[in-house]
Amino acid sequence: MKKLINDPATLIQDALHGIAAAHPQLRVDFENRVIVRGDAPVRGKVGLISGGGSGHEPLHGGFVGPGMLDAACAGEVFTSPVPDQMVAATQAVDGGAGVLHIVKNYTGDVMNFELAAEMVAADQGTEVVAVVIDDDVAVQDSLYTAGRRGVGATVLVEKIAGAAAEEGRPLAEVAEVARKVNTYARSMGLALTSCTVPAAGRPTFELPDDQMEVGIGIHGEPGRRRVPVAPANEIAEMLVSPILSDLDYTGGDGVIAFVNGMGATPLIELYLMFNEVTQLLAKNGIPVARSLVGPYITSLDMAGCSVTLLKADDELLRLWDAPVNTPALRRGV
Amino acid sequence: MKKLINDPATLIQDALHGIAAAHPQLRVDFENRVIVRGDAPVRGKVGLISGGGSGHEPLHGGFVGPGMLDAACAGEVFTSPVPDQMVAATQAVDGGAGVLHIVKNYTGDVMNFELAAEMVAADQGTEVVAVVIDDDVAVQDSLYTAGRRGVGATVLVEKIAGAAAEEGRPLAEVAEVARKVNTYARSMGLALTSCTVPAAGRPTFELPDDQMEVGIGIHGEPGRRRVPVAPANEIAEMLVSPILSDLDYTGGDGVIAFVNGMGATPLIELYLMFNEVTQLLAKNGIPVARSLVGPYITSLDMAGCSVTLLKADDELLRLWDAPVNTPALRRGV
Amino acid sequence: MDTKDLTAWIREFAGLVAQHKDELTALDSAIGDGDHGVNMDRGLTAVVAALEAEPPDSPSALFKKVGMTLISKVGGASGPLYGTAFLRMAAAADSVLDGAGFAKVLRSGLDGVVARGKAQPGDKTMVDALGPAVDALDAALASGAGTKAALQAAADAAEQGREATIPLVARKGRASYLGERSAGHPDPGATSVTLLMQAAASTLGS
Amino acid sequence: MDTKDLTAWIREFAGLVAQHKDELTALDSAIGDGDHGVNMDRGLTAVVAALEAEPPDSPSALFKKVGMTLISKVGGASGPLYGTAFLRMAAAADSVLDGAGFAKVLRSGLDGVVARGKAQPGDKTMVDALGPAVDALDAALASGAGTKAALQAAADAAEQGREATIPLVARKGRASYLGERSAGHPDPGATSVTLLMQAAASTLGS
Ligand SMILES: Nc1ncnc2c1ncn2[C@@H]1O[C@H](COP(=O)(O)OP(=O)(O)O)[C@@H](O)[C@H]1O
Ligand SMILES: Nc1ncnc2c1ncn2[C@@H]1O[C@H](COP(=O)(O)OP(=O)(O)O)[C@@H](O)[C@H]1O
Ligand SMILES: [Mg+2]
Ligand SMILES: [Mg+2]
Ligand SMILES: [Mg+2]
Ligand SMILES: [Mg+2]
Repeated sequence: MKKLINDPATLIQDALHGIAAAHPQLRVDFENRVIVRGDAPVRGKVGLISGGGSGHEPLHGGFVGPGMLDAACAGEVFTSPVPDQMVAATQAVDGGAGVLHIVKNYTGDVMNFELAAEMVAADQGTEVVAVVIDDDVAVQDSLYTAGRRGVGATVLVEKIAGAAAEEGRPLAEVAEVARKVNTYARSMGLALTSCTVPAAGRPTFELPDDQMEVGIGIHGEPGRRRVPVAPANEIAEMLVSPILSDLDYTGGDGVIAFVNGMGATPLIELYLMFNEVTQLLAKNGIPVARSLVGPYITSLDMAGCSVTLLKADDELLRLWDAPVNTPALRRGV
Repeated sequence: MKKLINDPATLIQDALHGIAAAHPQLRVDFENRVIVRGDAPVRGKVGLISGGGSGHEPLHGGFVGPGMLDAACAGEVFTSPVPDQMVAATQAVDGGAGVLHIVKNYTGDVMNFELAAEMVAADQGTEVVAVVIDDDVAVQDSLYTAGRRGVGATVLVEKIAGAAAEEGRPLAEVAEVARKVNTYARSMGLALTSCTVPAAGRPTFELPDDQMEVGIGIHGEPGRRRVPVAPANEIAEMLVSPILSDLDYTGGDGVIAFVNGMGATPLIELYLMFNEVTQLLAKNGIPVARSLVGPYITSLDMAGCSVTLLKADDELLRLWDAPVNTPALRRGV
Repeated sequence: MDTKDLTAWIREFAGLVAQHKDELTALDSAIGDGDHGVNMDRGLTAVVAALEAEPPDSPSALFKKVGMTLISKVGGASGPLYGTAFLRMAAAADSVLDGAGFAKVLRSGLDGVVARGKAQPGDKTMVDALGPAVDALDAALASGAGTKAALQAAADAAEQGREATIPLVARKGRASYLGERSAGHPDPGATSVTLLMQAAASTLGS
Repeated sequence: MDTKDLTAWIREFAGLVAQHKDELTALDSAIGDGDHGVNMDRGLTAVVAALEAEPPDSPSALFKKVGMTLISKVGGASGPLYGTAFLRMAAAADSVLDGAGFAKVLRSGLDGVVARGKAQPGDKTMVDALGPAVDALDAALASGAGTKAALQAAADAAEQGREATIPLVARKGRASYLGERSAGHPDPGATSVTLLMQAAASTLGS
């Protein structure tokens, strides 16, 4: 294992110190491993928190700031944070208008956020609403699974719901916006290589040199199937088709198209993939209204990418375009 | 080789189409492989162009936009662009106040930009000044080498000189600012793994699982020495020490500290490295005035990082803070 | 069994998990995300430290401390599940437990896991080891077995339950993403529950 | 030698480079960035296409087209160097060349490489093959050798010059970054120049 770390046991803490040093506009609660917007709590504004296992950077800490998250909880690598962290984050951002919990749909995340909400309800009386993100079409959404995983849509939810909160909208409406994004977003990912969890020290799965894993999760969870490595245009097809067969994207105001890098894939390849994706969308009569290309929700050092498509309307586009000022996403300010 | 590409021969062209699709505010000249700011030429403003081999994205195309570059030329992977491209870029951004060529110090880049300048001089009479960036302390700067390589400082030069040009300053002054950044910036890089050039199809160099290459170039050029893999704090020392022994960083207004990812290194590790770097700087009495952490000048799928330190003063900090609106760096707009 | 005995049980469980950490992680790599051993070990190390720092004075206080610590330190799916189990056990525990009392406490823990995780028997989760263990404990006690023997029966049932998860297709937790590909591997959580029950059999009852 | 002969030379050079593309790239991987073969092949493929599309009508026009095409297509260090060499050759070429005329043209090319790249003999660059080749061509012609034999001497000298780069420490180009570690490998550019001279020996003179 080759990593720029001192010790797997201190990785998160060391990285949090780096985040604090690089972004003085953020506050880092090292004990609770919570990254907080410097001016939190913002009086009268709905607070947005999210969090999850580490190893997906810039998600979530890189999206803390005006116009997006108020706080993010950093769990151990690929392990959901503990309720104490969500409680601390909720307290830190509670400006009197309630707090939205943005939860990626993994059993651990859901249960830990649930416990946190129970603890907040018992102790403080802050109003908390949780929205669970489940956009990954690689997983069958049925009674027989834990349901779809939350992946790329999380970034879009945090941006768009963050903008809604910044407008001063009440908790119920902000939650509604978040749910709307989740309802109209679908994702599908692919790995060319495995990631290596520092504490494990070796690749999570073995993937032969001529194979790739389609439908991968962001924790190295195996995907739908293994297929021989293919050219980018075929890969784009493998990612876009299942999305388009899951949701009717025609007839709206186009899509917000998001091509995400898994961590070890160079940007030049992501742009190339974005080209393939837009061509497929054009073929299907779906205009691209906005785009995002880059490593925004990663899986440590995994090579690969994911595609997220959000069916947009006027409101979503306006909120998408709203100013945001975070380490990883910034515009208009 | 596992890459998200169709064919090494069409990689650059395919990626340029992706860039054009993702960033409608840019203009892409596909024939010449030049990425141009949408509103170029800006009347009365000095034009800034740069360019180099592809494979370092977001450098340079990701830094085209108001406040930074006016155009970027994309060469083949790791191969300097040809003069026709620089000529086309120069023409596209010539707003009547002359054009600055920002050239990384590699024999090929220098000669191709030189030829381009000769061609421009013969044909158009646009005033061109070239500034050569050579900040890599891994290379001995002596009569016996091609001189130091241009690496991380390039990003800082493009940002800071871009801001100077945006202020309406004349060509000579903008060039002076660019030279000043280069004079006060030093870099040092390290590879944990080799990159793989798509056309070659296999890693540029072999690096055993327990070794790393210190002083690596951004094209997979071998570095100063191979050493056993080490913890991040020792790695930071290996990168920061040679920089500090090369330039006296004390007594200024602190540094702009830039920890760069080589392409395949996760952001969490870069933040961790940034923490180590700031601690070393603190030990040496050097305050960090500004920071930049992320993959900004990459080497395809190489794992590793580089550190760039720019000794700052009021002017450089002011220009660093100035608004910029490019795909990879944006603030204040 | 008093607070001291039950503390020994928890310590033994922590020891077994530390010992089997890599195995648990390897099992979780096959059908999950490869952290179950690390998660449980982190939590139980914190539990042991907490019990040493401030030894609890009743079974209820002990279980509460174990539950709170696991919730605060483990994260993932197993943190809330084990944590909820111990909190429920705390609520159900008298100051001294006989075999039947322990069985009642353990069933409360099982109920907590089910309430929190909504898993049914056969979903390929820790429920598939804990459920049979609790049932076997009840049955053995009902048929007149001594506490020690009954706990051994419970541990054996947990082990069998764990073995029985191998052919199952997971319907809960990360392993469910794998669909059919989850079959052929034992469930990591069922494996750590087996250690919990083995620790009980070796430390509790006389 | 007329335009047709010289065109044959260039085509033969293109063919040899295509054939040795991987070898050139491998040499450049050892002490550079692994693209010399790819670069030269891309440029010469374009040259051959350009010559086919519009056959030049004089040696000067031929060399100019070769030089411009290499400049426009190769990039890297070798593009401007080879390109400048051919542009200088164009300026020096008469409409028909004898051995001495060819030698004069080739020396102009060498001067162009040196003017552009500022390399001195012994810097471990293409100059270390091209310089000896031009000198050997002059010497052979001066000692009365026929053009064919003189070109063969020049090719041999290029090859020896290339071999002589092996122990050298590079002082120009990417290989210079390696310092002492550049010793022990032949220079890629000197290798492609050797192919250029071998192509001349096999296609020019009678
Ligand atoms: N809904 C559930 N109900 C009961 N047990 C569950 C449930 N989901 C997961 N588990 C158990 O949790 C174990 C995984 O724990 P762990 O690896 O620590 O957490 P995570 O899956 O978050 O990484 C599984 O092996 C399974 O036994
Ligand atoms: N300053 C120079 N003068 C002469 N030849 C040079 C000089 N620099 C480099 N070369 C030649 O160029 C060759 C490398 O060419 P190439 O690999 O195509 O370009 P790059 O180094 O830009 O990748 C070297 O092997 C050397 O012969
Ligand atoms: Mg986990
Ligand atoms: Mg090159
Ligand atoms: Mg797990
Ligand atoms: Mg080269």
